[in-house]
Amino acid sequence: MSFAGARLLHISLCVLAGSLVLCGQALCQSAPPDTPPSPATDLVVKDTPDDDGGSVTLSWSLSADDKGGAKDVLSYEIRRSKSPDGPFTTIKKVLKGTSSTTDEKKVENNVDYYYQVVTKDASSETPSAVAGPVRAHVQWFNLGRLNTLLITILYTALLLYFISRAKKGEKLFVRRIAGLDALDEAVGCAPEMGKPALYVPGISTISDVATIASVNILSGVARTVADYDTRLIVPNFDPIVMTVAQEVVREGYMAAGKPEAYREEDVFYVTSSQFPFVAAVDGIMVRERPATNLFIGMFFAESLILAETGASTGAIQIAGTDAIAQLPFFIAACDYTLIGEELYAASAYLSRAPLLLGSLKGQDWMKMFLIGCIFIGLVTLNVGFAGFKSLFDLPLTIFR
Amino acid sequence: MRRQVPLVICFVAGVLMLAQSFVPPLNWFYTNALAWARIISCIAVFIGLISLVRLHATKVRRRAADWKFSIITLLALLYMMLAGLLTRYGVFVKLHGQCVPGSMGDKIVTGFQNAFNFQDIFLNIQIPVQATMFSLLAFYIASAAFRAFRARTFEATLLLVAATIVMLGRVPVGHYIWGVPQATAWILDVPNTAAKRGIMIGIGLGMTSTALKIMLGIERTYLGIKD
Amino acid sequence: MTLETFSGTFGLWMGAALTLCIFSFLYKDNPFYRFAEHLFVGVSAGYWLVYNYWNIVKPNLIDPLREEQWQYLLPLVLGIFMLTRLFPNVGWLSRWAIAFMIGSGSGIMIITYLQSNFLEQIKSTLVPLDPTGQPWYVVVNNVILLVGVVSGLVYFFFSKAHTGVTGRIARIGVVFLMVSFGASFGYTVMARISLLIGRLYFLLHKCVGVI
Amino acid sequence: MNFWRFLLKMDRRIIFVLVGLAVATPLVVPLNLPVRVTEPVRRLYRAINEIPSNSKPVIISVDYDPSTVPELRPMTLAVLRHCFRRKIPVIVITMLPAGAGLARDAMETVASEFPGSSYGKDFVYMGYKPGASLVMVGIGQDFQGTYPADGFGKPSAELDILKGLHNYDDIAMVLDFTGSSIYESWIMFAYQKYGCKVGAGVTAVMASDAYPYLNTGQLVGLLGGLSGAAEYEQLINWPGNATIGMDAQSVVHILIIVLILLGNIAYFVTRKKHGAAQVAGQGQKGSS
Repeated sequence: MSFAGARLLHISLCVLAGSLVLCGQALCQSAPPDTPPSPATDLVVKDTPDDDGGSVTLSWSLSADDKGGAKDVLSYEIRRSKSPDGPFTTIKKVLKGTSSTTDEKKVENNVDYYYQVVTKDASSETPSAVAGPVRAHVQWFNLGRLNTLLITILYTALLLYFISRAKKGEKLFVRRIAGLDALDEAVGCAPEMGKPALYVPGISTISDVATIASVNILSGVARTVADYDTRLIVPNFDPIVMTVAQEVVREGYMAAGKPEAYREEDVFYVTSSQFPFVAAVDGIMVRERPATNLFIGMFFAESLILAETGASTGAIQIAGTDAIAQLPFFIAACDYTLIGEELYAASAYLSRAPLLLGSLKGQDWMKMFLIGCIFIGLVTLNVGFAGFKSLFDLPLTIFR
Repeated sequence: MRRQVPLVICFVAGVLMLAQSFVPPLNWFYTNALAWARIISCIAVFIGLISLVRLHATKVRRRAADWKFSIITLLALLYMMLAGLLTRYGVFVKLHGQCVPGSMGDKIVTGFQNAFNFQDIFLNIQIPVQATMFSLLAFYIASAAFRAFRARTFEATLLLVAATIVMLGRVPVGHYIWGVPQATAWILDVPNTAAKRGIMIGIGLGMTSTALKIMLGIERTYLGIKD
Repeated sequence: MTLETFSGTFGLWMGAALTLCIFSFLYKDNPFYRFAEHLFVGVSAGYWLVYNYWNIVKPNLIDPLREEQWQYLLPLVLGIFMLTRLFPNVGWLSRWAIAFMIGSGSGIMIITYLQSNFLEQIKSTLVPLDPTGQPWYVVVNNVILLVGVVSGLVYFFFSKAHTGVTGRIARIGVVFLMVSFGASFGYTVMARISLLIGRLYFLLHKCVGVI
Repeated sequence: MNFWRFLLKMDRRIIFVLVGLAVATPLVVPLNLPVRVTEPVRRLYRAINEIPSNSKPVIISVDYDPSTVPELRPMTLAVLRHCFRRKIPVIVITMLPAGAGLARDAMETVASEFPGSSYGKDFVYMGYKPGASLVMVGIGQDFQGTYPADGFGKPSAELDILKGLHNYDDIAMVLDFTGSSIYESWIMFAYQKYGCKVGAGVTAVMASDAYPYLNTGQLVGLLGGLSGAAEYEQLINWPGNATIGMDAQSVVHILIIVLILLGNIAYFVTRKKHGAAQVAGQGQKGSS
């Protein structure tokens, strides 16, 4: 998301910078007098939808001399006034070829504004007809996200319903998940061989839900390891994840009744860049020779470097990630892999806590709902009614 | 205080984050919370630093295995900190203003430069080592393929066949074998898309359900507190 | 030799030497690799710290505070809470900062993932199956796509044993998963080989001058 | 049958050596295997082929950093060679500080292959200028105002290529080679605002994002990754690093496929002999 954000910023900065330069240029040039450009037409002003006010959206048809006619239009100037008769003050300038923009310059909410778009060429300008009045409003609800809200509410309700049923003591069935069944066994073989176990909680931050899912699994692993009186090495990529991992591992040792066996220096920070971290973990794997390697959480290209190095030391390896691109490599190089949603199911599966199991049931119902949606959608679509599909059409602009 | 307050903070922050995407006047929380989280992470780097220094200093003090190499880590760390924070920060800021780590590399000569300043160390150590670590994947992808792609079961055979066809389809040789380019495109477009979509939907459900449980305080292992 | 060419040549050789140190790990762990590894960790940790300071802490915290934008006191306070981790008796305060990050992260994830991984994916699965007006193979592919998505979802059912009909559908899901993993694996080989070509080119061309 | 058992238990370092050799050998001894040219590459080739010789220059924007050099440098060289050979004047610029040395290096490499070409007349290097979008708009307004001097500090007025060059109207095409989204800015400014043709060369990973621009005509052509570069080298009949790189790619891909096949043969041969139980199985749905 940060990449997309940066890209958006980049593009908007480009536009901004571009318009600034052009404006400066337009002001400075003093070519011989020529015929004024034809005006922009069809100016429409309206309150910008789905925002918190302070913004007006303008759109117009390009001047006949922009890209056609004399082709000498350089820019459009947006002017604003509180009265239809002026005086109009310049708000911003946009490049030629632009036919819409928003005014966000100190727009007061619930005040009438009038707008004018002035077409400029090198030496002259032509104003458009005045449009307005328009008022900016605060919208208290983003209508464009209505379907997301509905899905969120539906899903939350389903989860809460099944959690409450679980609370009342209903028995809930969970199918076998091979990777998680193997976890205890894998961790258990470390002490038999007199070797430590290695746990890498991914290379993402604590805000990443995958990291938290990993921390949950770590908690169970720590307990098992403590039972067996063996060392658990947890190298960390993120300092905050490290502090959480320390708490969780210590808690695991305490729960196993062996707080004195916990060694804080075994849960440590390496560095927050990808390949130095991998170099160090590779080093640990070949020197400490852990009998069990667990790579659980968010991983990137380093997944295969870790898993192949681990495989060469003969360790039992279990991986789990929701990074779809890395799944093939973990599948190829590890003994067991938790695929996507299985990673999130692990907490419930391992702890068998009814509250958590309830939410698994909720997830399954949501899948049923979804399959149902797909079938209804297909039927309606194929009898020539596209309305159902458009329910899923979303303005995803903010999160792109 | 110790148990309840974090749960309340977590809940409130989560609800505000949820709400801001539906209620435009709350948008400020989105922008600010992301910036705040970044700042907190940056301050937390200090904790990581202490952990790193403690680990290697202990190794040196105890003369543990490889303690001599730990000295190298400590010296490199110290040198980079001094070079970056104290001595040549002007140059640093100028060069790194908008860059992200790993994306910079070419040298810009701004007046006097010696062979060991911050930028050069980054260029001559970080960049080549990073690129080389990354390129190890070329070897590992081959050894993993050799070891894993055995037709032991029906599923494993599928894995192996799909990988082989796509590998062939990616190189010019494959373009001269009848059916391979078409088969590659079909595998990538149809079954691959379908499976990825299934996984994505599953992840979406699992992640949101976990996130909800975290917000509601049902999932609180991360606090290290067991009820 | 001027200082600058010295720096360039020296840097080149240092880069080449470190490249070889890392490659030596493929044979087995050895002191050269350990040297490169430890140097790399130290340099990157230091670099990261400096980078964070100049690019995030200073412009986003120190500068705004100097300009008296007091809302930045909140992250500062939470950051300081984070640091209380270093002192056992007040360390619990760090949980406040952690809770803030986890809570806001969870909130944003719910929205983002319900949209991108849920609604968007359903929408793109709603494909036309009507054979009129489109070639037969498009329809066949659409049907296969549909079967793949649905059986994949059934594979991820947790509250139902993979037996009977569910088991059979889940097994179809596994078929799709395996084909997809194989294909992604095969597809990625080229990108990884390119990296090695880059490194060998660096060694052979820039340092040895063979090519 | 010993061979097969050896193969099954083969030390993976043997594979490492094979991979290393498979990549290094074609680098030193090029095989020049043929490649099949795809449409986006051919379109770019045609577009450059249609530019009249000795008239309007092209701008070549070298916007990659060391991390993407293996993929992007070969295509930059191939396109530069095409331009030099067709006597299309070339203006080399870069929008990244890290690209400065790389841009110069690419230009000087190709220039040295054409002894008849001269600096200032056939090619110029304008260096790095911060603020990519400002520069792109600046070129549309007043080229020499944006670049008062070349990358070596020589005044632009003294450079033959730049005489009479005012803005995009005097430029035949912009070609961007990048591992980032800078090419989108070129489309936005050079093409959308000023109607100058834009062509791009991007990494293989980014190519799928760039295809839509090709279909809408916003890009005249597109080179994607090493294979795109190799195809271009084939079109200009000048095998270079990309062809060599693709040789290496082909050899390693075939090597891996052969290894997989041998591994499977070994697996079945030994299994028949010793029974399935002998073979070390792995847990995961048998898929590992």
